[in-house]
Amino acid sequence: MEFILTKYHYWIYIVLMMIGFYAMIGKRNLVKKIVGMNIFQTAIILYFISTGAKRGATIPIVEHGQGGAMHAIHAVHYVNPLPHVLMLTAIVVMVSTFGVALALIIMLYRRYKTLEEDEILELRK
Amino acid sequence: MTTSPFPILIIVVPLISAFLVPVIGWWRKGLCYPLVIGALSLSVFSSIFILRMVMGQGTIHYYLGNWAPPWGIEYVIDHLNAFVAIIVSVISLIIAIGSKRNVEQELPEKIVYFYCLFLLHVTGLLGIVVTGDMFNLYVFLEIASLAGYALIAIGEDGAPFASFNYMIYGTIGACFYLLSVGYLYVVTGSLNMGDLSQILPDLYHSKVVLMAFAFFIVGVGLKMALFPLHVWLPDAYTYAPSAVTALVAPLMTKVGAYVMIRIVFTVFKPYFSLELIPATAILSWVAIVAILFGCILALGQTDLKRMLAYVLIAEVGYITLGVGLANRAGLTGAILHILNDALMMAGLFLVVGAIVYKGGLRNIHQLRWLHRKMPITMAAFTVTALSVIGIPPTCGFFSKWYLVLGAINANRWLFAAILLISSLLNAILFFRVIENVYFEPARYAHNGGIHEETSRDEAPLSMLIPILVVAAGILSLGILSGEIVSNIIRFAVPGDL
Amino acid sequence: MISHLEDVIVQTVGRILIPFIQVYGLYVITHGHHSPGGGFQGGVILGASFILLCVAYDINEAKRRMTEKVDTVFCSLGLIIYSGIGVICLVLGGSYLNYSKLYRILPVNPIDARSMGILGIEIGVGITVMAVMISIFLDLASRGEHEEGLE
Amino acid sequence: MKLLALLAVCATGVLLIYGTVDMPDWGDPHAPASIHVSPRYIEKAMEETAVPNMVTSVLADYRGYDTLGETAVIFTAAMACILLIRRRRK
Amino acid sequence: MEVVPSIRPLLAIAVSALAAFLILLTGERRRNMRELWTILASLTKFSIVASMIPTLLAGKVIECTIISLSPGIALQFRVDAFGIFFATLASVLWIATSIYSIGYMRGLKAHAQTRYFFCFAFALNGALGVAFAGNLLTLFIFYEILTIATFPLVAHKETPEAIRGGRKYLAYLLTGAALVFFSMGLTYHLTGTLDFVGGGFLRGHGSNSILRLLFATFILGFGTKAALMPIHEWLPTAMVAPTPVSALLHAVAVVKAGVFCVLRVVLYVFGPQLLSDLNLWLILAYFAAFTVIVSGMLALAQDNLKRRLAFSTINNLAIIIMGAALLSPSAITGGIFHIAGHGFMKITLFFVAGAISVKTHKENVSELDGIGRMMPLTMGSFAIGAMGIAGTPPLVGFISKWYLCLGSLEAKEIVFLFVLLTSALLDIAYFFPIIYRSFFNRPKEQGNSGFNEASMLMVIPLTVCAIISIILGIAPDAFFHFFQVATLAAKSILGIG
Repeated sequence: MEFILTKYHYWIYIVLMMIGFYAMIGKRNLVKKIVGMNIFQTAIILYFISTGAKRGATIPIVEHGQGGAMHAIHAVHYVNPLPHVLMLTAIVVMVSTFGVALALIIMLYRRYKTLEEDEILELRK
Repeated sequence: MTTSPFPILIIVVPLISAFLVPVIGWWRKGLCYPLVIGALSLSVFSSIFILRMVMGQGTIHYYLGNWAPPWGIEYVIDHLNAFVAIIVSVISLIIAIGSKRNVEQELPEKIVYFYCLFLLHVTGLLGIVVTGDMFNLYVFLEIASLAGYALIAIGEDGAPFASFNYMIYGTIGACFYLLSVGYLYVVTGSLNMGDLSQILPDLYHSKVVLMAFAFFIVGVGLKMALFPLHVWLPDAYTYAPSAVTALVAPLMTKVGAYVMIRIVFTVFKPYFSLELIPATAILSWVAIVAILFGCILALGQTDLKRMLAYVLIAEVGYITLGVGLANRAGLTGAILHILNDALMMAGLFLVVGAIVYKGGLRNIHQLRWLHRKMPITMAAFTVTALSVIGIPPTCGFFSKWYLVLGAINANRWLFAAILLISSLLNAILFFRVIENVYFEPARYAHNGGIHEETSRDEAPLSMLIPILVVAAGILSLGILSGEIVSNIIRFAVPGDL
Repeated sequence: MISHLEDVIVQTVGRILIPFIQVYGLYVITHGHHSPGGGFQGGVILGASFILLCVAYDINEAKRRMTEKVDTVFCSLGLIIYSGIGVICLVLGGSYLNYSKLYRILPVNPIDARSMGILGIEIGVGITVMAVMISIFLDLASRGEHEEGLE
Repeated sequence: MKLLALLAVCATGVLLIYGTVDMPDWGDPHAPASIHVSPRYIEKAMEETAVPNMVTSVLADYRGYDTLGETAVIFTAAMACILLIRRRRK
Repeated sequence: MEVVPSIRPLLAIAVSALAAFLILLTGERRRNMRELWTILASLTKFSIVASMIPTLLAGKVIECTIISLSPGIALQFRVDAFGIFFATLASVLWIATSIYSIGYMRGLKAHAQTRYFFCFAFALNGALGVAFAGNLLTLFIFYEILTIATFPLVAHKETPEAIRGGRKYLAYLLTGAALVFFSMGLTYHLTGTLDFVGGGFLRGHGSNSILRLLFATFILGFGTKAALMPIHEWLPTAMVAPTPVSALLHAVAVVKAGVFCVLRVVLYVFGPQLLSDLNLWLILAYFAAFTVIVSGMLALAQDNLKRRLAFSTINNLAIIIMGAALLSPSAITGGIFHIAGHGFMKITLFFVAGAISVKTHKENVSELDGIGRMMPLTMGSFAIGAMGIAGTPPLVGFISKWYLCLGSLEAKEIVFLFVLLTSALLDIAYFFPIIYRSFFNRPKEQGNSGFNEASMLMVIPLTVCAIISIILGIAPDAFFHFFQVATLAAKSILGIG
């Protein structure tokens, strides 16, 4: 019980990832594939952010700005900033991939007038 | 910690030039190409300089932003990186020169953005090679991949779809990689390769680390088109523009192989990959299947480019086999084969580019007369083909030699047999083409060797010189391989093997 | 192609809102030191203001304000600022992106020089992100045929 | 095909969940991630970079090179879109 | 045995490579120029080789190390008695063949003559490399060069059957090469070195079973080229090649190189001692004896002159190998000496066949009635060559056979004595009818009887070869000290004196 309560969040992310993963390799519609891609990446981002969490800690910004240096700062009071940083990067990467994917889809639509993988394969023959 | 700027120049020069290309492109289109060449040759120069530094004073650490690892990002350059970095920069320079005419012919009004992405792709590959930080590697992997998707998509009909599949698989690979980085991060709290290799040995029995390793292999395997995960490769490389294929085919898979070697032997110690889990055994079996699969499917192709794509899958199998054998000789063979295969693929695809540029057809049954039309190109092609088959003294023979030695040392005689069989299959493959190129129909025999049919129409010099350079490299590196092994690769192979 | 709809309300509201959005975007960029935010977030907000312009009026209106050429130049400009700062650090004898060396050319101590450097690159990032967002939006929304307006 | 995909997905998911067994609990302040590298960011960021927002300081300074990379990534995306679908002006 | 460092071996090899490229550059336009290069190269090559003989006779060894190919293996030329023997033979016969092939090719107005002469020069390059190689890897490199350079010669006519012959040739030889490759790797794995040592260096390494396997793979590998019986099939098929090529293939370069390699392996890698420990010598000897008898019988059945000669070649090669396998001093001497003797006699025979086909376009034995009256010189030399092969005194064949018989007596293996005698009878049986027909039968169709020789460019070489084979029969040490060198080699192998 204790085990489940402390680990279940990981499983939620993994289930999300798998939904996305299935959409990427299972669905035949290109847009659905891309949506799956986003779900996958978002789940990974959730996972990373969760690794930075600490009970009873606040956002990683020193209170009352410049004065913050005056009194000591303890690591336990602030959540781990590193995952946030990494995920900012990952989000940008995700957005960029998404943009390129949409561009490709527009190209494909221009050429084949459809976005169903099967129909495209038909037309390619 | 070194303060010499060369480690960073390898990356920054092409990167900044990539940013400059669109600006200059708006102003003077003609300046883009010289800019690309200049940037690439600068990074060639600095990577050569780095290699000499490494050979002089051992591994180089470069702290970006002067933050000591594991807090900051560091560049760690040992013999392996320096070696691969030189391969990447030199090959990309050669390709940039050799494919100029192809670009002008195939994508006339997209030159500016093409060269921008070309540079970004090369930058990404170089960044992957020299970095010492897991997440930084991911970022540059994405730069390289995005540029790659776009470059492939502008090819002939069918390219966008192939590129879309490539993007789906590539993204899955990248996601798995990122996920494994996360798995390692959650149990170690570090992203730095050196730091990880310090921390991990205590955690080798943790399930998290095991899964992380597994997904690293899958992710990297997707990027380097290792056998079951190769599905995206043939279409993508067949339909891409010749210039792009010539750039991506030699480099992307090799860099993937480099990342695999890094992870299996540096981040994780051989102790983990060899003793704790049968990773290397599995890898070598997969590699064997890949080799046979690639060679046999290549036999079925008539499109020269597609055939070479399948050959490439087999070549990736060779490198993986070297990794999987996990002994000195095998890994030496793998690292040497990274160089040789990059050269051979560059040569072959440059030749294909030249044929296409001269309006030739890519179907291997329509190559007849080509040895009269473009004799020099075809001579270079023959040399390269012999090297792929593994005929001494070309360089392809020597990497096979080390691989066979490795297989015998590991008492895997079956693998040695398969290696030899595969080189026989390659022989069938390429002599089929060579016969078509050189031998004429019987009706022309015995007429004094005078043929009016085809006049000589050799590829332009800007293509010929790179092709010849590659061919000469293949011949000379074969003889020099002993030197390369004893001076560079010997140190690149981890000591505890 | 579809003619852009002449809706007075949307256009007026857009015209009023856009300056505020842009100011807010600048605020987010520059105030990234003390509050959540920074180059990406601010850049996206700035980009969004232009996108609102495109939606409210039409694409040519937006391109009158910022042509493709300027847009592309901005894309590069931000990154050139960013990597340029790194190169300056290199020239000043530090390692790449070691902002503390900037104190030699800025009237501050090395610690604050880092803060300055961070501000500089945030601005660079902001510019690039804005320009990229606009460019991608225009390309995707108009399928690359800019003349024919949005769909 | 779909069945194969489903199997692959389930296998992956099971493996991933198997991996999570050894992971630290949620929000555990003594998780390796919270005690190995990050404390320095939290405690030293202020006096080392004079930026109270640690995320910004890590993003732009400690790991500033990543940020350069990611900016390059979206730049790549923009160039890719232009290369792929922008048409010549007649 | 003192070692003389010298660059002459390298020069001797490089000459023909250089010539090959000069030929390529000269091209079809200025054919006299091109042929001049061939002649010059062959003369230079011979003089360089001849200049090394005195040093050898003084009991010294010439060595020339170029570069290290792989840890413990160098690209090294080491000229010992055995090597110089083969080298002399090859370079002498190249002179004859090149003069002859000029006449032949011009007589037939063959196409692609540049390619022909280019490959010819390159094949010689390979042959000399094989002769001078100081270790297995160097040997293998030149062995492969020889194989590849001969492929275009075999398929030169470019008729479908020629191409088929070429394919078969490649298939057999590359498979053999793969086996050699494997055995080489195994040898290196066992001993850590590949340098030839008179008397072998494998002794005391590895278990007997492994050594037996190694021997089998080696013999099968090199045996393909030496056309041992079960794997001889490519040789008769390769008869589609132009006659000078067949002459070169059978008398000198390819098959002799194969025999040379087999002897190298038997005597310099395994060594008599080890072979007699493992009782492999007897197996090999019986193997060879079987080949001798069967090929002799098959030769009887052939009607096509060149095919008949081909089988007689197989027969004689087997005799040589048998001599080496007997491991007794006289047998080895005889075997080695037979390499030269058979070389001269067989090349005469092939030249004759070529001359006939150029002159009268007759290929089959049954058509040769009365040809002797038409071309007495040619058929006279044919008679000499045939007698020599049959081993009638005072011809060179007699000497070698005599020593072989002595050897089989020394080895106390009377069986092989009978084998030799039978083969001699068979030789007479399949050669005599030809001589009889050509001289004593009346030609079927009248008219073209009367003196009508082929062009002098062809007649002179073949008569010269015939005369040489007489002289060598009377004075085995004439000109080239063949006999002395052979005994020297035998002694050095068996470690006597």
